[in-house]
Amino acid sequence: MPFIYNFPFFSIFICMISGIVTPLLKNGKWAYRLSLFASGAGFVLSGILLGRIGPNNESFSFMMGHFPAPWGNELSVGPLEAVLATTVCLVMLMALLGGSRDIFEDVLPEKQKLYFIMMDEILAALLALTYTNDIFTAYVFIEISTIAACAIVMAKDSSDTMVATMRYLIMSLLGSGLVLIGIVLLYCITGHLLFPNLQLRVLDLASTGQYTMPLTVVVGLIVMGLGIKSAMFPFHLWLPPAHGSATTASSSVLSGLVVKGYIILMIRLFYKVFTIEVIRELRVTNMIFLFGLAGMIIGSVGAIKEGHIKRMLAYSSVAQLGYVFMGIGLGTDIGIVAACFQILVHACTKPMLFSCASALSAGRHHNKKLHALRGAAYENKLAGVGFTVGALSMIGIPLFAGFAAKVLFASATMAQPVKMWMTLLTLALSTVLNALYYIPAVTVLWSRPEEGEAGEKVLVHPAFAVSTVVFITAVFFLGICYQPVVTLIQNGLALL
Amino acid sequence: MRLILELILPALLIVCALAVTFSKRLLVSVVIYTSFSIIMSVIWVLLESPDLAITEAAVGAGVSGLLLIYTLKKIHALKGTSDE
Amino acid sequence: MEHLLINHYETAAVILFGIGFLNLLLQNNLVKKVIGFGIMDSAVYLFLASQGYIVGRLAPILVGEVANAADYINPIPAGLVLTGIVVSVSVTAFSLALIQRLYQKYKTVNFDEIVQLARQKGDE
Amino acid sequence: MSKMAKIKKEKQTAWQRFCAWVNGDTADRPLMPADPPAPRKTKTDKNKKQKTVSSRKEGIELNRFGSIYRICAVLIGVAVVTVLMVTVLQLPLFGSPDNPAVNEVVERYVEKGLEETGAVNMVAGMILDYRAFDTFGESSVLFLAVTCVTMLLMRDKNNTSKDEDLLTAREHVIEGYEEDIILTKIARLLIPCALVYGIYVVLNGHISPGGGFSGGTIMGSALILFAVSFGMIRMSRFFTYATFKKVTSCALLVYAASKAYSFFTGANHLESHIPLGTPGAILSSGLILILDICVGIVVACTMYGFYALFTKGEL
Repeated sequence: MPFIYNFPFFSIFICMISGIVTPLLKNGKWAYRLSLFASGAGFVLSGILLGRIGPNNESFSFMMGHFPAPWGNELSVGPLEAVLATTVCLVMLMALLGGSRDIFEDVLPEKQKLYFIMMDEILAALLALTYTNDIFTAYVFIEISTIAACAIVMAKDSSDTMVATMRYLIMSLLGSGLVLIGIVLLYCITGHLLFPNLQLRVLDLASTGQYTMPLTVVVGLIVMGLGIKSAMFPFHLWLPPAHGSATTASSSVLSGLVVKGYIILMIRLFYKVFTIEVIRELRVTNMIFLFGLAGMIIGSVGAIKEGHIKRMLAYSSVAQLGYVFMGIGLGTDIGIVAACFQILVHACTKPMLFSCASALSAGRHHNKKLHALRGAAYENKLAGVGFTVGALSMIGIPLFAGFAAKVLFASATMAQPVKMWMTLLTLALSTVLNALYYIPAVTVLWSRPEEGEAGEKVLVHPAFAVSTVVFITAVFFLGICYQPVVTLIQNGLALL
Repeated sequence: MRLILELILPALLIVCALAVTFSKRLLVSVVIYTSFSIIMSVIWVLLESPDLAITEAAVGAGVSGLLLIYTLKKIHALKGTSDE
Repeated sequence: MEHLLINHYETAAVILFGIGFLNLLLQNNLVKKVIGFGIMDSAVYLFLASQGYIVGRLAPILVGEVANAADYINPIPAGLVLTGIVVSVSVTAFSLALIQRLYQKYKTVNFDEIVQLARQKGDE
Repeated sequence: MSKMAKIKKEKQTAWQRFCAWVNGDTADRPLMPADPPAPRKTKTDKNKKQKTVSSRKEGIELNRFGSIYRICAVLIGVAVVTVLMVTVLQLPLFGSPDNPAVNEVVERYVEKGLEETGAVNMVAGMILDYRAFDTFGESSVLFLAVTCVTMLLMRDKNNTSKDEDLLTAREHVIEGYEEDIILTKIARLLIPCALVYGIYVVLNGHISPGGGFSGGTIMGSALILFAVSFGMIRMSRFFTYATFKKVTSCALLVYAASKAYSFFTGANHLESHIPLGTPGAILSSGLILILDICVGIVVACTMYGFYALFTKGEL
């Protein structure tokens, strides 16, 4: 076995071990450096892995221990997992850099170390959710990311973050309860926990018609549970307060990565356990499709009503997640490719928007109301440019990443006439709605401030500059040369 | 004997759960919840899982109950006891 | 009906799951919400463990030299439940700590009241 | 309260009082009638008034949303329960040996478990060797939980007011002088027993029921008993936040390192060079004993940490 195959395991363990070591460090600064190191190391390792298995189109499974598939834990790695893991690590690194100043301001000095433990563990959990080949391991890491996500929301320790955390915690617990009972039922009817064996048994059950009803229930429960945790439309109400009130880096990580972790797991379960044909036969995809469409509209409407810039961005996340669910709901390979691409796009855009928004408000005494930010872009030009690029990408202007995602969605629907009309109409409507709140926000930021309104010039923090430049590059990269990425995702999906 | 236990204990669990839901005092809920855990640990013995029985007795009836009671103390819900 | 009686542990587990689920959703009192979560999780574990039980077989601790798979019950559910119990006690501790902090701020553990008070504070 | 009612209340039998106590009606009367408690005005009263003053329109809006939410929640709950009930009808019968869960996996765990892991207790062998990655995740969950509780409850300027600081200082002084004689005598008797039993359960985790988690909880409760009966000050002579951090992190590090070693050797098909020992002996079953000890230490510290943070907000 080539040594390079150990890299996924290394990247997970580096993150977990840096979380464990962090309490022994001297202060928050060191913990911050260790977190940067962990996510950077994860990025380098996954990047090398991607460079190796992407072009060769390889996939492999990695035994966690001395025992092969039905007995021991396993990781499974292919091009799709490698792409996602690389993005996750990169976004984590950049979110930490972009939000570093706010972390040290918002979190009390003696608790900063603890905050970085949570960040490390979240990264470990996300990587584990992307790589794992075992359904119960997935559950354990879902719980890790739940607890750590709640912790990074409440780290700011103001009164509204506490209430938001409680709401988030309750909904997450409901979600994990449903996922857990789904997993238990699945175990009861199949007797396996590893994906490949589960798939064999599920196909067996589907072909003999035995346990059809329990199987449907299992799929429903798992989709509902993961849907609650990733803010699928009727269960999205917890998201805006939680993402809108947390500190910058937390908001970036939560809406850029954590909600995506569960969706990635859902896609992998659909392919590696239930197989997409069975899912289509059970008509689960149609439900997801409708919820996705509703989420696109409802999220945008919520954002239009919102005057608080971070909560506006959070509502926009609900809408963008709606796109992802719509793609999954199409139930075809090409739809899911579009959904994966949208995950990448959103993961690169939303953290940038969040960090730019709070950098803009830094000159206005951290007032995050939109009307208080008139002309703030002139005080911190880089943040203004970053916000504008992000907003244009979210609306879907050509050359920006969001446009490529929309094109993919539109072309994915061509095969299904009924879904095509619904998708195209909703896409158009949601583009208009997106423009309705992003364009005014950008105009406000770039209009000349009135007398007495202007804040002081803000020094651009080098870490923030690096992260914004990287994010802008990523947005243009995904918007212009998206073809290789899409091919990579397609190959990866075929190998799942 | 065993059959009777196997039928009574799950029924008791449900009774406990309902009592927790509908009792008005938090202290009562917590005490009933602890007894819920004890019944659970007897059920684990019946189901031939001694590992779980030990863990449930130590965690469900011990530590969880303790944490709940201390929370009640902190939120001043221990009315009518000398602890308030 | 008979099936439900034979599978009485599973039936009880489903009812308990429902009670816990509704408690978690409907109770205003946060402490009771947490207890409801505990009940819900225990119900899932009961379900899992009762599916692993086989009449007349021993607990999965070896007796004698040679192990025969037909003598022992399924050890997997027990292992999974053990992991699950740890997870739920961790979550319980975390949520109770959060409740204490909320009480410090708002002097109540009723979630509706807390939401309302927080909204008033936000408006000011 | 009218006079009649008062007389009536005094005439209640013990049984009625007990019923009322169970129902929770008797917030102001204890189970054993003692001196009547003085009427007090707590902060909650004030708060209730404040609540009624809150703006009416918002209340109505919240109520409407609340009732819709309630109906939806009940519907979802009932639907989930019904669906699960119907599912139970189709599941294999309780206790039958031809359950689909009994397959080649179980067979290997039971028949080869002793040979491959060296553990007599198959559950321990399964969670600490065959499926060890899960269990590592589980210990991390515990570590995360205690970190979160520290984040929330450890005293800092956000969660402590001056009064509370004074109150804690006073409690410390009282603790130093007063020792409950019954408690301390019994604690002296119980703590060593509990500790020894906890250590026994941990060390025998691979031979008999129990293991790191349950044994650790028992040891943790011994520590808690010590803190309850002798006070936190005496506890802090040998157990402070610094020790807590060091012990937990080191135990978890040993855990992670040994697991990483076994994963690495396993995946790369290298030999692991860890002797399994004689089955049934304490020093057997390779890494499982070490892992059990690490988990035991982590859990004991965590449980004590929960207690200390919940009561005093410090370790």
